Amino acid sequence: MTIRFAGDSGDGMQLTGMQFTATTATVGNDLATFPDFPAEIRAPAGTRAGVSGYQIHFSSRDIYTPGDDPSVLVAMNPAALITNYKDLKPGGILLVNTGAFTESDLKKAGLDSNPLTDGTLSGYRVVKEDINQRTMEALADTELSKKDKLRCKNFYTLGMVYWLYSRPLEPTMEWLKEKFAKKPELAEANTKALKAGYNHGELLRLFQGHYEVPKVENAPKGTYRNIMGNEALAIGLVAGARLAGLKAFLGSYPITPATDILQHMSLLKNYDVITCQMEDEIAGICTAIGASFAGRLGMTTTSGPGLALKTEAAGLAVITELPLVIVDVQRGGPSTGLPTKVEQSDLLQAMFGRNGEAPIPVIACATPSDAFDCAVEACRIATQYMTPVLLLSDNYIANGAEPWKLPVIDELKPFPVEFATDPEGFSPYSRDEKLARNWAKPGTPGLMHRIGGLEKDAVTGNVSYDPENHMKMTEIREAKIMGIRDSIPTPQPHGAESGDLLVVAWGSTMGATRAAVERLHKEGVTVAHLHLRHIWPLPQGLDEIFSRYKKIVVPEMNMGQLARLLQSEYPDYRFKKFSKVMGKPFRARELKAHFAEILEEK
Amino acid sequence: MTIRFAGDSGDGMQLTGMQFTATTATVGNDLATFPDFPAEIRAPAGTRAGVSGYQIHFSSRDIYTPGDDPSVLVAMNPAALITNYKDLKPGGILLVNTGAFTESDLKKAGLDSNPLTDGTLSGYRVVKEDINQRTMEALADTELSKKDKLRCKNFYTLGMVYWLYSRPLEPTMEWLKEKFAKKPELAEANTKALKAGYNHGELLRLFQGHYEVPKVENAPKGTYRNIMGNEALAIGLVAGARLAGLKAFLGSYPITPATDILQHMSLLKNYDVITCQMEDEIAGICTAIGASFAGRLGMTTTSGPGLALKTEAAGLAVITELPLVIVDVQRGGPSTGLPTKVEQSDLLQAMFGRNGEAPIPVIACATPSDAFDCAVEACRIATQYMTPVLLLSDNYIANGAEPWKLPVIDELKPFPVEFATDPEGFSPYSRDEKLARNWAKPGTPGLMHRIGGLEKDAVTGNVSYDPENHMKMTEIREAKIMGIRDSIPTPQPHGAESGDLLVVAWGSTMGATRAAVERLHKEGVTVAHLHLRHIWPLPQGLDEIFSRYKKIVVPEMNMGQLARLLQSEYPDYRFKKFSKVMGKPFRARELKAHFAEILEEK
Amino acid sequence: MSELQQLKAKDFKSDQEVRWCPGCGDYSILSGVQATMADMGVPQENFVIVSGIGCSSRFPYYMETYGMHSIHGRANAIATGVKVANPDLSVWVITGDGDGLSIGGNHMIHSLRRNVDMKIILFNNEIYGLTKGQYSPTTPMGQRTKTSPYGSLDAPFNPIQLALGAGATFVARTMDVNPKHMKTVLRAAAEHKGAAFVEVWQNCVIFNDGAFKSWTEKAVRDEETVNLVAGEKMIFGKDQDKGLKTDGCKIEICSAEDASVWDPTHESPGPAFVMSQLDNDPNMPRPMGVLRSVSRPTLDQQVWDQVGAVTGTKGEGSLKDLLYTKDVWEVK
Amino acid sequence: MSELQQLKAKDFKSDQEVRWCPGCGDYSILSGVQATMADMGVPQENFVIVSGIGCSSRFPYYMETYGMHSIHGRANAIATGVKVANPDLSVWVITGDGDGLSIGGNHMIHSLRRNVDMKIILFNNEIYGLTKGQYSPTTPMGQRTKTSPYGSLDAPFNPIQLALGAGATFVARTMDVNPKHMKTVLRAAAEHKGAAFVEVWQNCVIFNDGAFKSWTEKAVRDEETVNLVAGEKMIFGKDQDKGLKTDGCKIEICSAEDASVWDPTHESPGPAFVMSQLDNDPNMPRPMGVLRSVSRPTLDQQVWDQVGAVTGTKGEGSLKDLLYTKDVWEVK
Ligand SMILES: Cc1ncc(C[n+]2csc(CCOP(=O)(O)OP(=O)(O)O)c2C)c(N)n1
Ligand SMILES: Cc1ncc(C[n+]2csc(CCOP(=O)(O)OP(=O)(O)O)c2C)c(N)n1
Ligand code: SF4
Ligand code: SF4
Ligand SMILES: [Mg+2]
Ligand SMILES: [Mg+2]
Repeated sequence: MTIRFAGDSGDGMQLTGMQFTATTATVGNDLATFPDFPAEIRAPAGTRAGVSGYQIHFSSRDIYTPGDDPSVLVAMNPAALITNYKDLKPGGILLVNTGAFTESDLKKAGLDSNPLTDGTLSGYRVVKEDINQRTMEALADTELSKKDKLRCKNFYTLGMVYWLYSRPLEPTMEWLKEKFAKKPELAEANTKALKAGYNHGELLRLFQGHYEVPKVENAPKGTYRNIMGNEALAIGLVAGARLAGLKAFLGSYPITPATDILQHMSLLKNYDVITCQMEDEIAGICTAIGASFAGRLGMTTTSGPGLALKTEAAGLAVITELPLVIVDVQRGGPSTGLPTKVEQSDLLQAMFGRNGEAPIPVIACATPSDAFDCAVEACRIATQYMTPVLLLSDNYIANGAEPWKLPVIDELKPFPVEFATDPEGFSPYSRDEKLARNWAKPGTPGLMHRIGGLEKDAVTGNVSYDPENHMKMTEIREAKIMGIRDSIPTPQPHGAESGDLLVVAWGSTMGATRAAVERLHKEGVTVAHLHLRHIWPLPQGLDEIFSRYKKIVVPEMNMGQLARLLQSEYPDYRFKKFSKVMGKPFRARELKAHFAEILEEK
Repeated sequence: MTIRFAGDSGDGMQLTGMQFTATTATVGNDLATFPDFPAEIRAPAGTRAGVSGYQIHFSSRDIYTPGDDPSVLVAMNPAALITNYKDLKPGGILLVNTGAFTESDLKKAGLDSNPLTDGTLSGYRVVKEDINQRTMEALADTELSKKDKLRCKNFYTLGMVYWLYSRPLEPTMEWLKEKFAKKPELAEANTKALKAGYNHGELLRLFQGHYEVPKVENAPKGTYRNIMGNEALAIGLVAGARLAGLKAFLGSYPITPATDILQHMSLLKNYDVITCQMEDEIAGICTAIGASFAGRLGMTTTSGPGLALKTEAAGLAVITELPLVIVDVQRGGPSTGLPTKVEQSDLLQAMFGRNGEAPIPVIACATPSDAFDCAVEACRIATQYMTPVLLLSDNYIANGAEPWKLPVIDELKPFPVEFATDPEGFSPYSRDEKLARNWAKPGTPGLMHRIGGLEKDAVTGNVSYDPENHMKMTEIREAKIMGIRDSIPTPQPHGAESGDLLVVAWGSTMGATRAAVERLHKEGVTVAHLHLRHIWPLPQGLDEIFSRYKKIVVPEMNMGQLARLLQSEYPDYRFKKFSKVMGKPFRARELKAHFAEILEEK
Repeated sequence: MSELQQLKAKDFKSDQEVRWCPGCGDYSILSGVQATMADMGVPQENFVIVSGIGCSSRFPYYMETYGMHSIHGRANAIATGVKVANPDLSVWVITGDGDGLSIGGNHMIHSLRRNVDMKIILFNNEIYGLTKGQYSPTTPMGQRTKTSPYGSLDAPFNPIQLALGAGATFVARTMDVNPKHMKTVLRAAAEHKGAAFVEVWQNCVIFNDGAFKSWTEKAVRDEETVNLVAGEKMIFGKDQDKGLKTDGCKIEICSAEDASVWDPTHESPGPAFVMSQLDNDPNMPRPMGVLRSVSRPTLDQQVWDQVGAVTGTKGEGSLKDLLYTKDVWEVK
Repeated sequence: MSELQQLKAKDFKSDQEVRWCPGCGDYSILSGVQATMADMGVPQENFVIVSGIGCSSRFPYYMETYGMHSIHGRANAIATGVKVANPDLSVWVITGDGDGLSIGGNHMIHSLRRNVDMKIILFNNEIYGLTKGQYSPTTPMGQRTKTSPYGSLDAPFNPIQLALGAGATFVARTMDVNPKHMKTVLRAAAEHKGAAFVEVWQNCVIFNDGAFKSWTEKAVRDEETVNLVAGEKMIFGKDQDKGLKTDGCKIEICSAEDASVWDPTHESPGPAFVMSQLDNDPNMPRPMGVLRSVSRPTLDQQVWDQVGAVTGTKGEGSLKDLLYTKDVWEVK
């Protein structure tokens, strides 16, 4: 079941969507969400540029994406209607706020005629309702300004939708109470509107159907929580530092869509977390390097343009072999590009965007809750191998939400760091069996040493211009990173064990890919989905997996970056690219159609 | 014939080497040089870290490298001797300044015993001469301080070497006169020392042989000039701007080994050149972007760490589609790495080191004089395709020298830019058949427009968040760059037309590769050398060439970056990597040995 | 060039819809700049506006001039390239407290010391607007923002002092809610030959509403600010009855009569610096207007002069001269 | 911790050979810092020295402390991370006029305004040494260098004014050739709680020999500089017979008797700023010593205080608390 709320960015659609999500999670549905808001803080009200949307997909079965085309669309004004209706499933329900369809509203949306009457919407089940008017009426005897009353219309709408899906009103009423603790009159008005909307739905039976989505039947037992990707990532970083026995230090600079991570971690001061918002991205990563040198776990969070700025300093972390987690929440590029849209186009930058031979492990998270696991994994690799790690997320994960089965605390495996303390035979560049160097922190008597960006002697760590030493160090740095393979599992294909087609995906394309492959597989096609969490080093055993399928395709929200990487690593196979660079995630349906095409080729 | 001068960095070896080079060029020998000086400005005198070297290879046949092992080594002190003698060819001549072999000299070089007497040098023809003493004597009746006299010892040494190679003294005497125009007493003293050294060689017939290298027999007719790589590149950029009908603007920041380009261009103010040394690399590229926006040809020069800093702004140049030449003179990495050594490890950074899908053409120069041609080519592509271009050089080319057959001015093909001037139907993002957009410069009436880092509408150039438009623009940007293929020739393999082995090389490995392949080819092996000037887009027709050889190997001064790129582009072939990451160029001999090994495999 | 026609403010309106929040202070600055440009006597096509990233930095889209909405923090550097490449252009930089003082702080101070002839309008709203409410280098200590939920710990810059410390030749301050004052200041900046730094107090209604209201609201403005006018006495107060008297490095409130005369052209930046320190004293009005305005050769002018001088001495170099230097030789 | 033993300057010598040019001013700064650290009563292992890139920035290798020779211009940012992560450490930044004022200028001004407790020693030789002689942001206009063969066109920064404009709490100046003076200044910096900015005039014998000799040579030093000492009269001259008298924003030469007393702890940075303007007057001595020294909470201290306060209110969070918030639900 997929529903999309769309309205002017001033209409509170994000809030409406989030409330619906929260309530849906509490009734035990599996869900995924995808907000879509405009880049402008406030585009002129009523224009197409100002449209803000929020889509949520929920079901009693496991779901992997915020849904393909919605089957219900709520449109609060003409601009929202016109920019979204094409996505609605044929025969889908369209709830329209006719109160915002005056001449001038139509003009703001750049419309010459009224889509409600000009035939545009044939093929949909259109429910017209003057929500503005209904809301005003519902609040007639409330002591609020007209403007404030009108603001409650999103809760009226939410009430209608709650009725449609048989959702309880209580969670939202609770939330309103807390949120407007200091302005009880607003809490009351919104609650009134909510109830009125609900009642309106019930009384008038406006909609043809009345959906009831049962609880997920075989959801694994456990404790759940609804989580957004950026928050999961923030929590994961803090947890990761703890599991390493360290305190987290985040040096960062705000940038969409990564800012939330910094914001969330700023709240966690009572978890031994220090956050510094620095003057720019370079200072962000540099303070993190300094903090790691001082014995904390340094981290830095950013998006593509910020990552570009951090690359020189990332090289310093490579050669000084200090642990560091670099998070890149990808957005549309190049340059400023499409800052509020999703893309996976920083993969090769993450791999190669540094001067000299500067290998860094790369990990990518697949879903909001997976961001927690990946953040912990990044901390593990950083501290166990004394290396910077690049963790890739994207805007779709960052702002998406899903129910998260919380790990049992005792089952989280710690990976405690042991600092060097013994001056006897100490050398900052002596290594353990994993090739990780010694970590001695300032303040430790007898271990004073200097590190830096010039090439190091393989034994003493002093500056060395020796040719053989440089070759050796280059090889050690590479071997260390490749050695991480020994600590990561070989991912297993989901679907057919062997056969006609293998779909290799990474990052947030996971959900749509899984759904598309499952559908095809159910239809009897021997197809499987292989998901890569570790982009570099690539896990062992992929070769053997690739050999079991006749064709391999790699769907990516870029021009084929992972495909290129795989092609250079596994020339015995052919990796077909399937690109979508539209600032929007893949839909399971379009993937399925494309896979079917590939299967038919030659 | 290869000779290496080595001494303390205070001994003036660079000067000696450069004088020898200049003289050798005037007598019509083909030559290549390779200076090697320490990273420290002034390491303690007499230590190994302070050793500075200069190697020159000359011959009457075409030569491509500064030579393999030298057959003559000049060592001015124990540190120079000990760090260099192993490179000397068996049986080679070693000219040693015994005047610098006191106990304390030996200690400074970290030696327990005297290599002149302890058997270290068996197998070489050692010529011991107290050059300090000889120089003092030669200048006995000159009015100079002892220190100043001793400073002349490099010219005494040069005199000896001139005798050895039958070189005329006049060019150097001329040079001394000019150089010390204001201090004639120094000109005189150095001239005296030079002559004394020459006479000393002649009178005492110290050496067993007396070499005479004949003029290059079939050097093409023309006007020649001895040129270093950085200077050639600087001249090429200025010439390229002229050929485009534009004025050059260089925004830069000093960094080894690219600084000379900025320094040289700073001298060329009377060639319509503006240079700005900015506060950092980011400001360097940004002023260049601003200058291009204003209608000049913007350029920026740097080395690896600086390129890392420029990547975000490079993305802005991609999306605004402004012409821009970015030069990266590569050095040893990662991070600060080995700033005064050579490496080719920025290739993948050049290709992929930007956020988002931001394709940029990449060109690499092969030799000092080729840097001129490549710089012109970079200007051509930048202006004809409205795109930033990345031009790769390296420390070996930058500081190397060779005789350059000057192009005939009338044969340089202009590629004049036409600015938009007609307001009729003007749109900043309308394109020509090459997909290059319109270039309208500020100051032109009626063409006012705004560009920027957000995605552009394909037609109007206004900001656009439209999904389809983003896909389209991403494809246009890619297609535009790939279209450059139509304007570049397919490179031809040098050597066997088809056969057992193809060696694919790029950049400064050209010389050693060519030499190694020629030798093998002469020995009857069906081997060829294919040199790539255009790294991206790769020229058309490579496929067909690759198909003619059984094996392909790619020697690189990195861990196999071009090989990786080729492997992903041409999965039908296997590209073997051959890596040397030692801060030193390949030697033809080691390449030949390696190729022979490959030929024998399986 | 054809006769210059008198431009109107509305000639500078582009066809793009203005997309700031209703009530945002940016609107009045937009009007102010449009009006100022119209009056400058510069052909419209000679204006170039360069901005970085931020709400404020969307400015160029709304202006019918040449413009670039560049990347975060780099507007000053790009504008330097534009101006040096073509000194005939009137180059304006639009930036924010984050764009121009945080990530772009270095380019800011360097372009001020180099005295590149451009007008730098810094929209100071003491917050990051576009990214939705994080503290900036001008946010007061202790303020709770999205990234300082327990209060900001960073001491803010005083933009005026930073500019003076960097050697700026023109430094001024105005506010969004006083269009008349803004116009005087913008005109003075436009007339200045060199880098003109103008701080504009700008209200962000969404994320930092009322940040400056203790000084800018009509009711208090005259008491809480003092408008510095070159050659005039420093007078303030609702009834214009108070003045400032400078005594050494101390500034005291006095009667309007006793007030000292303000001189922004003083050889030394000392007096302006001392004056800007009033910001730290809650009992004193904050200085507005032109704090400093002195003349010094601009970078762009000097670059062209040098090119001219070298060309004069050496002669214009041809392509042939470039390649065929005197150390060539012939192979026949 | 065991009893602190008295350290000697030579305890701070590392086993690496010092590799500056013979005669370089860097040597004396090295000795000065070693002597100062030995006297600070801080355990040797608690020192961390962070530098950027440049001749000067090779400093950490020569010091038997923890150290990082980082990348060009970023020392201040890295040192900020070190200090905030562990405020027990004594953190020193070594930088040059290129490293700290050109590419690193932004981190410099931001660390000063934040008042991160670290000692910043800026080796000002008015040139890029390591890259062999290009002009820097402190190179005087008109000077011919490798990248300004026809004379530099960039007006230089006055590092003291830049630091004051950025809100520095401690600003001082000394010279390589006066080790005694340097030691007093370094000690004052070491004792300052907060960001201490120390400009050291340093001679580069190779690329800019004698840049400061008109002020530093023994023969002229007493006439051409004035040493500012807190609470003492500003006296200078070979015979210590001259003084400086401040009259408003003007400073005049007077007799030693009439000299004013210097106060670097003045509430306002104004007097120090005015004093630093003397650099521009060839008839005045240049001020040396401590120009400013005031107390303000340090960033590192505040960060830890805030962590403590939040932890105090909310209680130390466990891993469980982090994950299991109140909006969880059970599936059984
Ligand atoms: C390299 C980079 N880093 C970060 C960002 C995100 N970003 C955009 S605007 C902005 C701050 C805007 O603040 P300000 O300059 O004060 O402008 P305002 O929105 O307040 O007008 C930030 C951090 C970015 N676009 N690019
Ligand atoms: C990113 C980067 N840009 C440029 C350089 C080259 N570089 C090294 S040191 C230096 C300037 C040094 O000048 P300064 O800081 O004054 O130090 P000094 O050598 O004079 O002590 C430059 C430009 C570099 N190493 N890294
Ligand atoms: S967020 Fe603030 S600064 Fe940005 S447009 Fe809205 S009111 Fe203006
Ligand atoms: S180049 Fe100058 S600054 Fe560098 S070590 Fe030599 S004298 Fe010192
Ligand atoms: Mg702001
Ligand atoms: Mg310097």
